[in-house]
Amino acid sequence: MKNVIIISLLGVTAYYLLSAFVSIPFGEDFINGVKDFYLNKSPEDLKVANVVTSIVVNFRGFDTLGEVTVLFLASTALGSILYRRRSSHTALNPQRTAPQASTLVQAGAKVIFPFTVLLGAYVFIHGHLTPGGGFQGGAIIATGFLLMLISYRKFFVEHNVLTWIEALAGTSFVVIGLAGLVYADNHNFLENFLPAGELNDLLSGGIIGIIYIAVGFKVGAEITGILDTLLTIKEAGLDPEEN
Amino acid sequence: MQAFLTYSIYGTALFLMLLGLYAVLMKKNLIKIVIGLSVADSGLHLLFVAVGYINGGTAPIFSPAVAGTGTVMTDPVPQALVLTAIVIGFGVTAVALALVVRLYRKHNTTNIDEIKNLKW
Amino acid sequence: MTDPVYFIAIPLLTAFLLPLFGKIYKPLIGIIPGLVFAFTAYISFDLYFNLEPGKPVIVQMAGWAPPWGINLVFGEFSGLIVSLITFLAFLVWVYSYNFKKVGFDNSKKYFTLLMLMVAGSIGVVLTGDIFNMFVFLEITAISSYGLTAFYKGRDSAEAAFKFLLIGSLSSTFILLAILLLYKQTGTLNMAEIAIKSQAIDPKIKSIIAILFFVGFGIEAEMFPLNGWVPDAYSQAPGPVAASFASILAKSGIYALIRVFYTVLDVEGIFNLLLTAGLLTIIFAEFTAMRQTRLRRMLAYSSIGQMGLIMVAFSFNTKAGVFAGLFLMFNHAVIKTLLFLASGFLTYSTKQKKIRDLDGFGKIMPFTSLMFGLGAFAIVGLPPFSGFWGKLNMLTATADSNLYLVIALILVVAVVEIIYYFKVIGRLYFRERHEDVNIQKPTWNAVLAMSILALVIIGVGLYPDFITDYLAKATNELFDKAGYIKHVLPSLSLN
Amino acid sequence: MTNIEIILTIISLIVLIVAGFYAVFKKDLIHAVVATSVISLVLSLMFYLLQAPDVALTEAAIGIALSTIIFIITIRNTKRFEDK
Amino acid sequence: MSSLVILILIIAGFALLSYFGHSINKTAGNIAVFAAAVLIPLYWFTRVDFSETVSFTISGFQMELGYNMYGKLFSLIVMILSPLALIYALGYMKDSKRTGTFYFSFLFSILGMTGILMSRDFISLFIFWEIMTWSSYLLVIFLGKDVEKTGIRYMVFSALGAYAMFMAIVIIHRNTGSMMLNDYFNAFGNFSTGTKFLTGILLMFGFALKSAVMPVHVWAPGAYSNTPMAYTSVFSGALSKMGVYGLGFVVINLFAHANLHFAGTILAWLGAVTAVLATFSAIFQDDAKKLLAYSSIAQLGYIVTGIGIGTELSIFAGLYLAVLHAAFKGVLFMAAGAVERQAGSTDMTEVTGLIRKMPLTFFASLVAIIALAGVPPLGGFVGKWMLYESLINNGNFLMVIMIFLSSTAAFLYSYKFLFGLFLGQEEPEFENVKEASPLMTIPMLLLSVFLMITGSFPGIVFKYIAEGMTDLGFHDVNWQMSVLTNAWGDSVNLQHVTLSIGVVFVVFLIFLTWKGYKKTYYVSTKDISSSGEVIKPEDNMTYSTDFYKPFERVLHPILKRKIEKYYDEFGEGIGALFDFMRRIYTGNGQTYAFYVIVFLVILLVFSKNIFGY
Repeated sequence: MKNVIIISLLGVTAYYLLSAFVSIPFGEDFINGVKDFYLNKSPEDLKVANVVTSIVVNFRGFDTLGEVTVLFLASTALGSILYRRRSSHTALNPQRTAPQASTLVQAGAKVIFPFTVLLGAYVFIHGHLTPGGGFQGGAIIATGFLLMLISYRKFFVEHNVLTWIEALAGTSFVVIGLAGLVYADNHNFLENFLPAGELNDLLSGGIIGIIYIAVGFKVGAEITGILDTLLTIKEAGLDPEEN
Repeated sequence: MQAFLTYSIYGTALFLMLLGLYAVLMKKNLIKIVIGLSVADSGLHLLFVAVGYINGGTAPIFSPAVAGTGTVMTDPVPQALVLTAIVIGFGVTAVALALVVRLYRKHNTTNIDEIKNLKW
Repeated sequence: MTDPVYFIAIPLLTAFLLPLFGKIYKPLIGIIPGLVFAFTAYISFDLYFNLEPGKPVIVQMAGWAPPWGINLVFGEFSGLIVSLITFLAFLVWVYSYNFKKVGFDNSKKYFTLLMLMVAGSIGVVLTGDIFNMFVFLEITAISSYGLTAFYKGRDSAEAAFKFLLIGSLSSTFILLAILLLYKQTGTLNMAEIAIKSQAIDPKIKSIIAILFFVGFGIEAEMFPLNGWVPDAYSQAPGPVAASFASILAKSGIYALIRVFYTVLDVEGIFNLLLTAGLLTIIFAEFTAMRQTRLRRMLAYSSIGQMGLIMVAFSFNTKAGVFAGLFLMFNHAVIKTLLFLASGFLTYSTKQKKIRDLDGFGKIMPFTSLMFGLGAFAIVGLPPFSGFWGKLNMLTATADSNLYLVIALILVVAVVEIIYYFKVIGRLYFRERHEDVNIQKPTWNAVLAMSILALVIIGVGLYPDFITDYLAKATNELFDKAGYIKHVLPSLSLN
Repeated sequence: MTNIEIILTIISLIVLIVAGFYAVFKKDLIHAVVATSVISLVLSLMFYLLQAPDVALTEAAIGIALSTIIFIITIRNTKRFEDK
Repeated sequence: MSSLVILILIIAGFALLSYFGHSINKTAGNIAVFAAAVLIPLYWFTRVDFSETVSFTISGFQMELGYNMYGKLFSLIVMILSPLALIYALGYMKDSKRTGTFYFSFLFSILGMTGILMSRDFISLFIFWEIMTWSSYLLVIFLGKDVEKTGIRYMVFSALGAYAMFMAIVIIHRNTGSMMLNDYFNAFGNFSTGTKFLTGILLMFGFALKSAVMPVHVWAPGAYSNTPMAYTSVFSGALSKMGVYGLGFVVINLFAHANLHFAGTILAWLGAVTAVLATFSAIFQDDAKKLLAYSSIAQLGYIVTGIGIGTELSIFAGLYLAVLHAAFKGVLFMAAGAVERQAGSTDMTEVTGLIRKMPLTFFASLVAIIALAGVPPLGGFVGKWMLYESLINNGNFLMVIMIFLSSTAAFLYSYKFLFGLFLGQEEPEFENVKEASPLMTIPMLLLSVFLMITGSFPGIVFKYIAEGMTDLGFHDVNWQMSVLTNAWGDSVNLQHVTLSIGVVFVVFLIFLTWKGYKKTYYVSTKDISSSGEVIKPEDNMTYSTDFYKPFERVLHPILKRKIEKYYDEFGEGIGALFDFMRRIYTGNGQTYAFYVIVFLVILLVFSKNIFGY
């Protein structure tokens, strides 16, 4: 009964939403808006080949700051949700619940790990040239760490280092933004104050590349932190602190 | 063809979204609910990208091959937005799962019907 | 001149750096956020009081003029709310600065989340870009989830999960609406959407409006979207509940009115808002009356107040908006006081029931006095600030010829009086239970509550302290063409 | 879009729907999570087809790998099967 | 600064002073209270300029303070009764706890009343009204008895009344664009009929509620009897008069002048019914405080009747009764308080025979009771005389009968009060009761002296009433110092009446003393002859037990249908409804999500109607 009600409710929703969406057909160039400006300015003024990157980091860089914050927030919130009062004891000897992976996996992980990290680094360094960027690169790096975390029970991410990377990467994003207030022409937050360089050059795009590197570090560190938090949580069962 | 694609892509995206919502509304398992949220997010992301697509457009990257040729490019704005949305969705999922773990430890169940200490 | 971007950049910067401060010297974790809150409060007041009349401060991000870049608008309306938020955030910090219960390591997370929540709310209020507003709303929401679940040993995770569930629906709807808007107008800048929205097909526009309405309504605690509210308010730490009432709900209602007053041009939404507001009031206040737990009661009362604010904004008249702003101010200040006081009142009671509070007036005189004062103020008894809000609200209602609404609001106010005065009766005029142990309020909590009490009494005795600012904010909100002109000098509303 | 792309798109859409059903209705949560991972995979393919390589890359990194893994970690910390 | 503002500030200052004084130590606080009791009326009588007005604008609303003669009349009540009650309270509250809160609330309620009487606009009227309400609420629940029931009931009804006024005020503002009372009175004639009724009835409701008119009187018995007696004298004597004050200008300024007499008539009928029913309820009370509370309601009924009729004479009578009621009910509540404090209870089935222990209290009560009953030679008689005359002139004979019935029945409870507490056998357990302290007896005696004077010289009150009535639109009201006349030519010289009754009384007293003094002997209640039936120690044999049993049997069917019961049932029903409503919040997150979707779908489906495209 409830099933029917909900399906019909969702059906009504679907009808209205679909009718709104199909009003302009798929794939038609209908929008006369900001996108043309972005498509023009990105290669010309910013010298950034990847327009998505230039939007994400420059035109709408403020969103990205928010986005990085969301990840930071998620990792902090995760910490605050899963913290333990006497964490000092367990921190010395944290137990990961994962069973030891097979030797094959371990060996493979060891080989793949540096390449993954390198790939991630490549992705975010070339964020303004090719598809990908800070988020993707950071996520890839985190995947590499994930591989290590699940292969080796004794592989521990140094929390201090993570904290530093997180803090410094986030800080440099904001500081670069604030530097724009001082050094850039229009004195705006996140405004580019470095020479733009040449299109399709690695050192093009001014602060975009730098910000994306910061984002990459930040995202990588955050996600690794999230995974580490989730992986070191205690084994299943009732938590005495909760009751 | 155009109309068919319009309906099929938008329809699938919305369908995926509403399927996720269905799981949120009907499934009793907390993890299933979170899966539902994530499926709904996926549908939404597809919708975003589909809206940004332009017939015959290339990816909005001025690689040396494309630069200066004046090719049509897809709309980069929804792509940029969906990047943000994906990351935000990931963050929310992570928090939700952490909460599920907390709830499981307190109530020893993942059935949402049994977790209602707070009511009225 | 101060750049409004500091309101967001500096809390973010501090949040990123807070772990490092903690490594240098632990107590810095408690002190630094306070400095940041004090600083933002200072610059917001500085900026707000030095605002040239009718000329909002507009900054653009990354050097791109709107509509291409994101812009922040610090006008008389948004500036007022930002000042209110920063002021209350500072007081919440003062209240909770020595957060002994969990130790510094965990209070680091608490302060980080709190700071980000404040920054997110300020972002929602300041931003001139609809998607950016969504991002900040998410920041606010996720930090609220974290804060709600902060304490263990309560049902906080349950509350946070419900909050998250509903919050995710909210963000889904808002994203859909933004996508539809973008599809129709090709822009995300609110001023430009405001121009272009007149041309949107009314059918699609109504769907967009509904999606926004539901999405922001969840944050604004609208009935029936507010199931998460009582749980989250009652399970979060005391100061957090206070900041939910004063900051989170405010940013939700701000988003709602900004979108419907400035961005979208839909007339019918106001009747809808009126209906929803009335339902919110009725259900919330009537439910509040039957509550046995103090914080839950306050939470429902808070929902009721938000409903009243919605009703005030739904008149779409200057008097209504003025009253709505007055109510927002009152609700923010008074509810904060009530939650802060309730934090210590229920500190050592396990169940947080109202009947555990018998005779606390004797053993916790100051906190009880503050609670009593807050209760008097929130039900609108003179000479406290709540009265003026209610008076303006009712005259605005009468001016819109909605006599039945007046009657309803007043009947509900009677209900409100019943449940608040029951608590006061228990606090002061009952014998206390045996073996109650209490937590004396710390000096900083006393300070925070005293400041709030002074504001309540001061505004109550002389409301003209704030009415000028509220009137200016009202005018700015109604000056849609002016908003567009300032954001987009080259375009104008035709 | 070329014909091949269209066909690929349609196949992807079908896979999406099937995987979606699988993810929502499968009682074994690990299977359901794998299905969401499949959704992400197909989605990232579709993004590529829709000329959004950036998004495709992100979806691939986050959706396929990270989301899935945090789900699996959570499931291992709780229960694998949905109640009847 | 204006003297009016200074007056307000002085009262507020004394309130804070006594609060903080009491939190330092009792003596300091008491000195502050005493100073307040002396200085506030002193300032009012000597310094306040009654022709002065203060106007200011707050939050866009124009406000104005200033006395008129009508307000001054009522202020007179407040300014005489409250200081006496304050002084009385110093004795009465000597051993209580939390006296700081008590005096703070007390003084704030005086502030509220003073403010009401000098408000010339609705906003300040409402502000002071609310201040009065919450301060009196704090006093009603002060003793912690029955907080949930009486206190909440008082607050709910007060709030209902206040909010009815509030609603009227905003509607008036909407129609006149002004908050001034006078603007409203002037514009009233031009309102549409609906607005006339809406505003008038709402205002009337608010004021009638404070003056405890049926059927909204249910807050009064509990509130009057649960409050510390020191305050109840003001509560019943002065605070309820605020309702009368308001009714006066609503009925006269609006209804009478706009030819809507029937609204006043309805009010008068309600007053008469209140008088009858409350009197009968009073008769059967065993607790002296409850008895006085019902008696207060009944007396207010007369006053309201007088006001409601709306002729010159009836209003004159009503206002005169209002002044007198303040005085004699003040004394009676003070006396009840004195008995409560000295003997420990006011239950008339326990406390008896205090006449020798507390002669001064007895004397004051006797005077007050005579005034209350409307017997010559004291002032009550004058008021009744005028009231009857006005009713007869108006042709409301049924109402005359009702008032007469109620007056007659009032003798019964008057007698019961006096007899129950002061006369009858002396119980050994009250052997050690002493007369109350001078702080308590002096205010009572002063008020009873006032009552005796009004018996032969009602003119000293008439003067103020006549002045006050000019503000209600009655000019050149006739009055004489001590001669009552009526329309059909009779006249009574009150001095002669007093003189003759006084002579008779003295002669009788001498006779009694001479005849009966030596034969008096004391018996306890158990010292009686019984035939066959053995009296057990636990049997209550006090004189007052089942005092009016036969009457009670007759009237029981009428009185058992207490209106409170209906309110209580209504309240319970509402509570159940609320309980049902809150089940919406099921606690299941999924249900909440379901609501969201349902809401969304409803909006989508009705989008066409909502947005009208």
